[in-house]
Amino acid sequence: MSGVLARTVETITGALRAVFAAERIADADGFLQRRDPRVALCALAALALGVVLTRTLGVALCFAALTAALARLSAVPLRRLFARSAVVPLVSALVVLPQAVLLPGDALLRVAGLAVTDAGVAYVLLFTVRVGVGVALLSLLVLTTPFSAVVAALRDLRVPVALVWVVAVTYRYLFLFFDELQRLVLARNSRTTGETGLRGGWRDARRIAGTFFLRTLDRGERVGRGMRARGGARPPSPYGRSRRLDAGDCALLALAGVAVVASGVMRWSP
Amino acid sequence: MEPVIDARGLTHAYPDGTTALRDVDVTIRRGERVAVVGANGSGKSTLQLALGGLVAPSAGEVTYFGETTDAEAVRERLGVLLQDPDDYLFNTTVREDIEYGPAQLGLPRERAERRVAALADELGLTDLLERPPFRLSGGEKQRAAVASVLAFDPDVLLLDEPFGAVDAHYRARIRDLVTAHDGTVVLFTPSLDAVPEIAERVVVVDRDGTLAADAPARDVLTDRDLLSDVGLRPPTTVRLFAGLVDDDAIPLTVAAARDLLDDARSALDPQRRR
Amino acid sequence: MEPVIDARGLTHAYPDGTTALRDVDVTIRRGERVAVVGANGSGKSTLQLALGGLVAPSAGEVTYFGETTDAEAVRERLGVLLQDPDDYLFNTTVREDIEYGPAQLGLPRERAERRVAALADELGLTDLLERPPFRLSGGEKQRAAVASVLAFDPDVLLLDEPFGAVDAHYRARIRDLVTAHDGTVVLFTPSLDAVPEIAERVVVVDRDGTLAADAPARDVLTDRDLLSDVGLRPPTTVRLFAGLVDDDAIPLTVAAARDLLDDARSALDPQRRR
Amino acid sequence: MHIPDGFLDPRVAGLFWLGSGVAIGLAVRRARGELGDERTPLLGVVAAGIFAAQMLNWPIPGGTSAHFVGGAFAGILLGPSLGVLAMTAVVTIQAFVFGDGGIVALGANLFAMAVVDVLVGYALFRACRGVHETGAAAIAGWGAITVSALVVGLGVGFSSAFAYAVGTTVPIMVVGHALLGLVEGAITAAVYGYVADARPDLVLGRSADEAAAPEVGA
Ligand SMILES: Nc1ncnc2c1ncn2[C@@H]1O[C@H](COP(=O)(O)OP(=O)(O)OP(=O)(O)O)[C@@H](O)[C@H]1O
Ligand SMILES: Nc1ncnc2c1ncn2[C@@H]1O[C@H](COP(=O)(O)OP(=O)(O)OP(=O)(O)O)[C@@H](O)[C@H]1O
Ligand SMILES: [Mg+2]
Ligand SMILES: [Mg+2]
Repeated sequence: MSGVLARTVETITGALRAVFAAERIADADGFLQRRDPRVALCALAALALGVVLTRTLGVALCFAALTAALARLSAVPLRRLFARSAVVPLVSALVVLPQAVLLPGDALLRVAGLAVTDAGVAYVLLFTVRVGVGVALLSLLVLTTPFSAVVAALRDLRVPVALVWVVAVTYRYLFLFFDELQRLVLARNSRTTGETGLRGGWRDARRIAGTFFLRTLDRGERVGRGMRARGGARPPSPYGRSRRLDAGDCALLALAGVAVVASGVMRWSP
Repeated sequence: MEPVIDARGLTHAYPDGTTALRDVDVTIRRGERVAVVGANGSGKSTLQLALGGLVAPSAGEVTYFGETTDAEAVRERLGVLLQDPDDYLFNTTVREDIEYGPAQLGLPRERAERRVAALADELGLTDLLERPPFRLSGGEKQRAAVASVLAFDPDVLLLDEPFGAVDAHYRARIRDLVTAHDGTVVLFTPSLDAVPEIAERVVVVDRDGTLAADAPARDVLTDRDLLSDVGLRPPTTVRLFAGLVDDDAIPLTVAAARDLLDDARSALDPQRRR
Repeated sequence: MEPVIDARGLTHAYPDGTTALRDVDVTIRRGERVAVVGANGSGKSTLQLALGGLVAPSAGEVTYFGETTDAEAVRERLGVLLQDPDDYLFNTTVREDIEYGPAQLGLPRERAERRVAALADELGLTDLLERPPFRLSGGEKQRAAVASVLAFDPDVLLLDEPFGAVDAHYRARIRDLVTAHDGTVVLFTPSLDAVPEIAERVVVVDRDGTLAADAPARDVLTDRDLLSDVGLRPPTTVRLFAGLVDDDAIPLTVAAARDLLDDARSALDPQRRR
Repeated sequence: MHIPDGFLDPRVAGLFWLGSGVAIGLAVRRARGELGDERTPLLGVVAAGIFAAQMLNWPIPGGTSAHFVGGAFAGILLGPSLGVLAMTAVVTIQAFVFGDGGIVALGANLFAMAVVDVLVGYALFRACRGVHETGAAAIAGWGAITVSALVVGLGVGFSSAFAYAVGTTVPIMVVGHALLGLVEGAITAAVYGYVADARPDLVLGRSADEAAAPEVGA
C-alpha cells in the first residue's frame, strides 16, 4: 500500500478504534453508565460550565479531583482518561507559555534575560488545568455514554426532532461510509502497485472523493425510499426510553448544581 | 377477490435514460401469493419500487385497494422490503429498526415489544438486538431487514430478494413466516428455487422490462422454452425431472421430489440398476 | 503442492468484543479449489478478510506463498472479492473498474482492453461498461465485481459469496470462469448448492468461529449430522438422494443427479409406477 | 480547529450558543419547509458522507497531507439551510463520539464550523459562480475557512480566559487559515468539479436556492 491514501486507512482505523474502545467502557457497569443519559449529559455539562467559570487554581483543581472521582466510580481507568485528554491541554500550555514572562508581576526567576512572573506562572497553570478538566469531562461523557443514549437524551430534552434525527442518521451511516471509504481505498490498493507522486495522489483522492460523493447521494435516495417505505408521511416518532430519575441521578444533578453555583459565586463575589 | 394493487401501463426510465420497465400491466388480488421473476437487470426491483409507490413511474398508474392512487395514503398497509438491507436499516440499533414500523403506526409500546421479541426469536436476532445494524454479517443484516418489515404486519408484502445472503436454516424460517402471513405476498427474485414453496402465481419480466408471462406457478416453472427465452433457468427439481415424468407430475418443491423418489426407490437401488 | 496461504491460530475479535474467529488453522495449497462454508454469522467473511490480509487478526499469523507474512508484499497475487460489491467497485464507470487492475499491473493497453472486452462479454456487461457501478441492479453489480477481480488474474482467488444476487444463467458463467481459472480458488458461501461444482475440498466453520471440519467435498456434503450440527443443510441433490442410494453414490451436482435419474428412467414413468 | 473548553469566557460561549441556536433553529424551520418533517432525517446520509470524506488524506508537498473540512462544500451542494443542518450533525458527532472540542464550547464550534463556514461558502459560491464555476468553488472553500477562523480568533481574543488579545489571535488565526484554506479551496474545487462533471443535474442549471441532494431535492 502506498502513500497518502494508505494514511487514510490508518486515519479511519484509528478513529474507529477509539470509538470502539469508548464503547467497551460505555458497556461496563459504573456510576455514570447507570445514570439516565439526560442526567449524565446535563451534569457533565454543568461541571464543564463550573470549570469554565472559575478563576482560581484551587477551584479548578477541585473540579479535576471531582472528575477523577467520577471516572473511578465509572470504571474508567484514570490512565486512559489522562492519555485521552492530555494532548489538548499540553498544546494549549505551549501556546500560552509566553504569558509566563509577558504578564506583569513579581519576578520568580530570570531566564535568558526575561523575567518569569508569578502572575504569569499562575495563569499558565490555571489555564492548562481548566482546559485539561474541560477536555477530561467531555472524554468522560464519551467514554461512559453510548451515542445512542446521547441521542435519546437530546430527544427527551426537546431538541427539535428534525435535528435529532439528522444527527442519529448521520451516526448510523457514518460507520457504513467509513467502511465503504476504507474498503474503496483498500480495494484500490489491492489492485495498485508502485508509488504514486503528488499529482497521482491528488488525482486518486479526487477520484475517490468524487465517486464517493456521488455514491453517497445515490445512497441517500435509496435510504429515503427505505424510510418512506416504513414511516409513511409522518415524522419519525420512536418509542421513548426515558425512565424515572433515581437517587443516584438526583445526587449527581445536585452535586453538579452545587458545583456550578459555588464556582459562580466565587468568581463574581468580590 | 378484489385487487389490492392494480398497475396499468407502468413505464419507468431512470434519469440517465435507462428504460427499466415498459408498459407493464399487473393486478395483485387480496390474499394472493405471487412471485415476480426475471433475469438480472430485467426490472424487478424497479417494478417493486413502482408498485410500492417509492418511485414515480414515468408513465402509467398504480391503484391501491381499489380506492386511491396515492401510495402515501395507504403506506402502513404496504410492506416494501428493499433489495439492499443497508438501505433499509437506518436506525442506531437493530431493536430500534424492528420497532420503527410499529412506533410509526402508533402501536402500544408493550405490544410492539412482544412482537419484536417474537420476531427476533424466530429469526435468530435476539442476541443482536442492541448491535448497530452495520456491525452484522451479510445474512444477519438481511434477517434484520425481514424482521423490520414483518414487524408492522402490513396487508401487502412486497419483498425484493429476501433470501440472497441467508443460510438454508433461516431461509426456511423466513419462508414459514411469509407463508404464515395472512395478507398478500409478492416476492421478487431472480432465482426460481424458492418460488414454488411460496407462490402460486408467477409473473415473468423479460430482459427488456416488458411482461413475458403471468400464469400459475406450475405452468411457468415447467415451461423451459419461456424461461430460457427470458434468460432464466427452471428450478432444480424441474431440471431433474423434466422429460422423465409428465409435465404436470414434475415435482416443484424438494419435498415433493423426495416423495417421488421414495416411491421409485427400488429403481434407484444400485444393485438393481445394472 | 506448496502452501499459498497458511494460517496458524487465527483469532479475530471485532473491536466491540464480538469474537468472530477462534484459533483457526487452515492451509490452502497451490491449485486447490476450496469452499469455506458456515451458517450466517459464523465468521466466513472475517476469515476471508484475515486470509486476504485486509484485517489484522487479534492473534495468529498468515504466511503467503511460504515466504512472507506481509499481505501487502503479495497484494497483486491475491484476488480478494468482498461480500458487498458496493465496497469493491470504486471507479466512475464499470469499464474503469474492470480496467483498474490490469492498468495497475502495467499490462499493455491493448491486452487490457481485450481482457476487459472478453470478461464483459462473458458476464453480460458489455452494454453497461460506461455506467457508474452504483447505478446497476443488484446482480449486475455483483457480476461487475467478479469481472474486476478476474481482470487482473490473481494467483489466488478469495471469493466471498459471488453468487448471491446473480441469476442462474450468469451463475453458471461465473462458475465456468472460476473453474477455468488456473490458480487457487477459495469460495466462501453459506449455501452449499454451488459448492460441489467448484470445490473438491470443504472447510466448515462452526457458529462459534472454530473450524468444524476440513475434508474432501463429498465427505462433508453427505455428512448430514455434521452439517446440521453447524446449522447448515446439505445441497439439494443430497437431500433428494440421501438414504436412497449409497453415500458414495449420491450425486452432488444437478448434472450427475440428472444422469442418475436418466438411468433409472423407467421407474419414474408414471404408468409403470403404480 | 475545534475550540476546547477553557479558551472562552462564559459570556462569549453563551453568545456563541445564542448565535448558533438561532441560526440552527432557522435552518430547522426552513428545512422543514423545504423537505417536510419526514424527509429531513435523510440529510444525515449526506452528512455522514461529508464526515467520512473528511477522513480522506490529500497529499501536500513536503510529504504530509491535509484533509477536507467540507463546510463550504456542504453549503454549495445542499444549500444554506440543509448545509447548516448537515454540518451541525457532523460537529455534534465529533464532540460526543470522538471527543473533539468541549461541552461548553460546542456552541462556538457549531457557530464557526456549521454556521459561518457553510453560509460564507454558499454566499461566496453564489456570488462568484457567474464568472467561473470551479473557481467559485475554490474561492468558497478558501473564504469560508478563513472567515470561520476569523470568528474563532475574535471569540478567543475577546475572552479574558485566553490571555492573548484580539490583536494577536485574529492575525494568527486568519493568516494561518488563509494558507490552509488554499488547500481546502483546492479540494473543494476538485470535488465540486468532479461531481459537476458526473452529475450536472445535481449542481448546475438549478436555481441556487434549491437543495441539490437527491430525494432531499427532487
Ligand atoms: N439508479 C439507476 N440508474 C440507472 N439505471 C438503473 C438504476 N438502477 C437500475 N438501473 C437499470 O435498470 C434496469 C433494471 O434494474 P432493476 O434493479 O430493476 O433490475 P432487477 O430485475 O432488480 O435485477 P437484479 O436481479 O439484478 O436485482 C437495469 O438495466 C439496471 O441497469
Ligand atoms: N463490524 C463488525 N463489528 C462487530 N461484529 C461484527 C462485525 N462484522 C461482523 N461481526 C460479527 O462477527 C461474526 C462473524 O461475521 P462474518 O461477517 O464473518 O459472518 P459470515 O460467516 O460471513 O456470515 P454471512 O453468511 O451472514 O455473510 C458475526 O457474529 C457478526 O455479527
Ligand atoms: Mg433487483
Ligand atoms: Mg459473510
